[in-house]
Amino acid sequence: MSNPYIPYLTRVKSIVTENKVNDIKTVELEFKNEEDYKKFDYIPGQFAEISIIGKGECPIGIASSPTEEGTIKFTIKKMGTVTSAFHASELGDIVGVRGPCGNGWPIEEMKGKNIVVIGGGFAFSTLRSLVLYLLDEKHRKDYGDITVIYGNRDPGEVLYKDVLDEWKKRDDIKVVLTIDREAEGWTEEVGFVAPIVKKVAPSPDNAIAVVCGPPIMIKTTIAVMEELNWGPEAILNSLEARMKCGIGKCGRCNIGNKFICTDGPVFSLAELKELPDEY
Amino acid sequence: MEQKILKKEDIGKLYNEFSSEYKFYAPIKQKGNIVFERIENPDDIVLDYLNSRIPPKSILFPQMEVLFEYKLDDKDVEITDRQDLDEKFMIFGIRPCDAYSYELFANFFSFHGNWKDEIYLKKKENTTLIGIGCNTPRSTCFCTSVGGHPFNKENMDVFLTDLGETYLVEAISDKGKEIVKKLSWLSDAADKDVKKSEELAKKAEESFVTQIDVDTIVKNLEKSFDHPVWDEISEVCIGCGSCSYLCPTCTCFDVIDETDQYNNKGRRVRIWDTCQSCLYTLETSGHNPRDTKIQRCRNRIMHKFSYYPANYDLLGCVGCGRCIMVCPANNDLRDHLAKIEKIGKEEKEEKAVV
Amino acid sequence: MTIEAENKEIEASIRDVAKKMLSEKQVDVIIGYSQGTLPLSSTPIVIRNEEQVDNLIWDNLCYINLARYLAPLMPQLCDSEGNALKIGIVSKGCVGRAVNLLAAEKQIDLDKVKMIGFNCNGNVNRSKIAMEIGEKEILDVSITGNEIIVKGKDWEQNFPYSEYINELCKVCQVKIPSATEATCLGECQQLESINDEFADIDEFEAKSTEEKWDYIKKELEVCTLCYSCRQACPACYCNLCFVDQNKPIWFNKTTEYTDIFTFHLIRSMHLAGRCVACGACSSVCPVGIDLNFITRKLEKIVKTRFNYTSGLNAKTLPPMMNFKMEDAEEFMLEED
Amino acid sequence: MTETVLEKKVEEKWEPKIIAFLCNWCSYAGADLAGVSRIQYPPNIRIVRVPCSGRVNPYFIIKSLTDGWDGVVVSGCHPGDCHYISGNLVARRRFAILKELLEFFGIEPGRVNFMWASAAEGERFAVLIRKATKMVKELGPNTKFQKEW
Repeated sequence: MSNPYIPYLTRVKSIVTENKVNDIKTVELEFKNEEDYKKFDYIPGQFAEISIIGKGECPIGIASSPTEEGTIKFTIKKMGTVTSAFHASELGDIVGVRGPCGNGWPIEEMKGKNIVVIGGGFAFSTLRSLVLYLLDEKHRKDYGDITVIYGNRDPGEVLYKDVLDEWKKRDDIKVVLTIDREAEGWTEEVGFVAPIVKKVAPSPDNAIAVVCGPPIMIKTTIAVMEELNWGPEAILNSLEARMKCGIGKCGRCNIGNKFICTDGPVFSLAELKELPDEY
Repeated sequence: MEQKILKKEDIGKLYNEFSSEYKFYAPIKQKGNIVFERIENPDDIVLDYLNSRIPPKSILFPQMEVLFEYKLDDKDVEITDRQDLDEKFMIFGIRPCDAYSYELFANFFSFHGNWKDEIYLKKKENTTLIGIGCNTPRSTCFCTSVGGHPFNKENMDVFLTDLGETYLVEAISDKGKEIVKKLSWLSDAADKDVKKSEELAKKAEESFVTQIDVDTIVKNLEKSFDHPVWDEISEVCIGCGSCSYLCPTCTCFDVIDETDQYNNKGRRVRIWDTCQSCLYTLETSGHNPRDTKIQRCRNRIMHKFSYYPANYDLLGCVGCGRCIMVCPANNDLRDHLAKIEKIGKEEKEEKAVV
Repeated sequence: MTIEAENKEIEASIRDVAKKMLSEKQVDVIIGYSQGTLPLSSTPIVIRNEEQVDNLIWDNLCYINLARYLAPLMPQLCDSEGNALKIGIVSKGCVGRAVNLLAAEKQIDLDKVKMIGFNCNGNVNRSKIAMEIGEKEILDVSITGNEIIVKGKDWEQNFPYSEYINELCKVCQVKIPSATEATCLGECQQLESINDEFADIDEFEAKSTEEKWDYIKKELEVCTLCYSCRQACPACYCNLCFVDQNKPIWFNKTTEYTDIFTFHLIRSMHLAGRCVACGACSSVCPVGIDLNFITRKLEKIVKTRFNYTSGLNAKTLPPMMNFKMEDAEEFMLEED
Repeated sequence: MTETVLEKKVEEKWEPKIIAFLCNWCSYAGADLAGVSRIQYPPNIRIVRVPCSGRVNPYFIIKSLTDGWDGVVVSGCHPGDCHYISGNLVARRRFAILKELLEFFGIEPGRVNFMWASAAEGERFAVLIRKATKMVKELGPNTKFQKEW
């Protein structure tokens, strides 16, 4: 019977700047007391309402995977009041975390299937959590082969370079990076995500695709995938909306009668087609 | 369970009985409007009123409610939870439609996600409702069309029927039985009083002017999301949101942090919000899924008459008619519902004609 | 001529002009007032063809300021590509002033808006009547002769129109929009402007600071910050009001008197020299606050200091947007 | 603030806290000149430098009062020598209306003061600040905007 609006208190353990333009940072948070961390059991794809007490709260996808013990990571782009407060925070500052919220990627349903992860721009945080979870030695054997296609505007914007390099070294995962326009020193693919997906042409049978990124990229990628006759229930994406409570009470993140924060944020394309076009 | 009689002038006695143990709320007149306020002096209670301007939702879900308070000292934050949640409320003079709206609130606040809004639910548990039946419903009331009734006793603890000089007192819930037991000085009700209250109930039921066929509306709304009827419905709306402020079943709220930086302390507060404001769904990136008033007016009606039935197979409207009375542009909900009801029939007529 | 006869005549002439305008394609749509579903109310209506013209009415219960729908222009008044239609607007004095204000502030362009001006005979003070009737339900309101007849289930009450006219309409200085911009009905003469000495405002200002603070606090305390007054005001057309800005959060929206005081004072500052005294803010307030008491103070300041009445024509800049070298500065702190 | 705290505060030589918005080109330099030439003026003001008196948004003034400051002073260049030509002229109209509205809403007239002080008038700046501080001191603490925490 506890007040659901009171956050767990965590301390900032490390802050890593992810891109050259220095407006995206990954903040690593360590829980002040242990039992809170145990209560905070989450799956990849879920988000949390993190807050700088005194400034406000905002919903951010959890970038760390549950397999990374001890701390949780969030990737935050500097946009509004609260995110700017995050960018101004130093080590040891207090951050409130409420959650985990949302339904997260269906890791049970994905068992025994091939996984195609398509990410664009800085919406790669929950995908990083998913791929790290899948590659963990406890879970890798439950899943088929994994393909990651990750597009960005330019090399400076690519997130999690260290983790991506590790994945490239492994043989049980195929990583395809692309940038929109040619840039010197870039050895991999060039072009928008949709044509690259057509080139890689992942096969739809016994496979689930996870698409996350700016709305334009999602529209074009889904069109391509439908040409490669992917079924709508096999394509999942994670939606974003303005949220204030994150636990289905403040009523503003609804599409039709579904709340993005509790019935989502992960929806299959089939579900999205039933919902009214208002997101 | 035998009924009792409460004389109107004894309400002061009833107040003194409970004002120490309960926070006593009753309808009073404030600047010409009837509102539910905590009262100190029983003479302020207004008895001959149709319904309050601001719904009694403002008692359990006040317009500004503290979620928690915090103290900031440079590297640490100390959070203190609400301490006042076990105070007991007593609401006198609540109408059946508003009492039912508390049930809708409790249902909505415990339905989505695996968190329940403990603040509201605990307050609701500590609340005793002494309601009064509506002898003279307004022409804008339509509770009988949405499953309610002017003498609906279910959600009350003690139900009073206004017999003119006296009230017929019926204890409904066990909380109500204890209340009536405490009021030992009440006289027993005679059969003629009980008969009179049944007549009043029947007379009130027949006096309803507005009849709305809600089932067709719910059915029509499922497939009329992009129907041009929404342009007409939202044409003269000025987007003020008073309809949602004064609606007993509107639960949306905004959360803000209010910090007193001079004393390094503050509080996280939730305040009423309305889906009619353009900021309601405006994302920081600038994208706004509902940025025209057509979409916003549609969302309010769909939420109560389509999403509520789809999620909880309850109706999100208790038919109190406040949104009709308060609308500055007199954008009448009954006209909108009539237009939505006709959607199915027009196509049938067209089919029949062609 | 009784008020009722005036209303009938105005109504008939509005319908003729509207029919003519629509048939000659001078305008695509006309915004006017139509019969409300509740007594003591009227509903704005947008009519697009001649058959609908008979819905247009005029009586003394048409209180909404129709210029509200022009800025920001609502989608229903734009064509498919989103640019503005040619709009006819039924303009009592203050609606005409609001259209002039919006034109002076470049929010609308006047050749797309045609005003149907007429000799406005004022609005009823709805909250005063509702306050006196109290809790009994009003079923019908009609204006016959010079009286407002209010009927309930088994009671009836008459109110003399001259006493229950809206405070602002009593001292209204611009009964009709200035002749140049409007096609006027009947003889279009500008009534000699009643010099409104703002007697009640002077009397209030003579009070002590404590009395003023207590009076205004008692009046504004019940405000629920629902912003209906802002939404109903034609001069409040900002798409992001200072109240709603969140980068940074300027304004804490709690319902404590500090925030209510700040909201109403800042909004009044923004209305100085722009408010057209239409009374829409008071008539839409769900808790019945008399906001006109503050707007009349604004009018008095602007009248006495800059001798300016807002919305008289679409050319002059409102006082807060220009200045003179020799403006009065008696309030400045000086060495004694 | 309960009554007892109020009286206690006034007796124990309570010092008002006044916020001063000084225009960068004239009044700020005037204050600087007062300091350099050792002219004494009460230390109650806390200076906020603004590019021009025209930059002072009425919201700054009201936010200061509601945040608990006891007085507000806004100072700019004399009309005619504004660095931005018309900054102070626009501000003058705004202050005229704000001052009357504040009085109308029931704020003591002495709390909010506007003045012109050029860069060469260090002495005048000090005299006016002394006068403003004396006025606010007589009015006592600003207890009108207490939020119940």
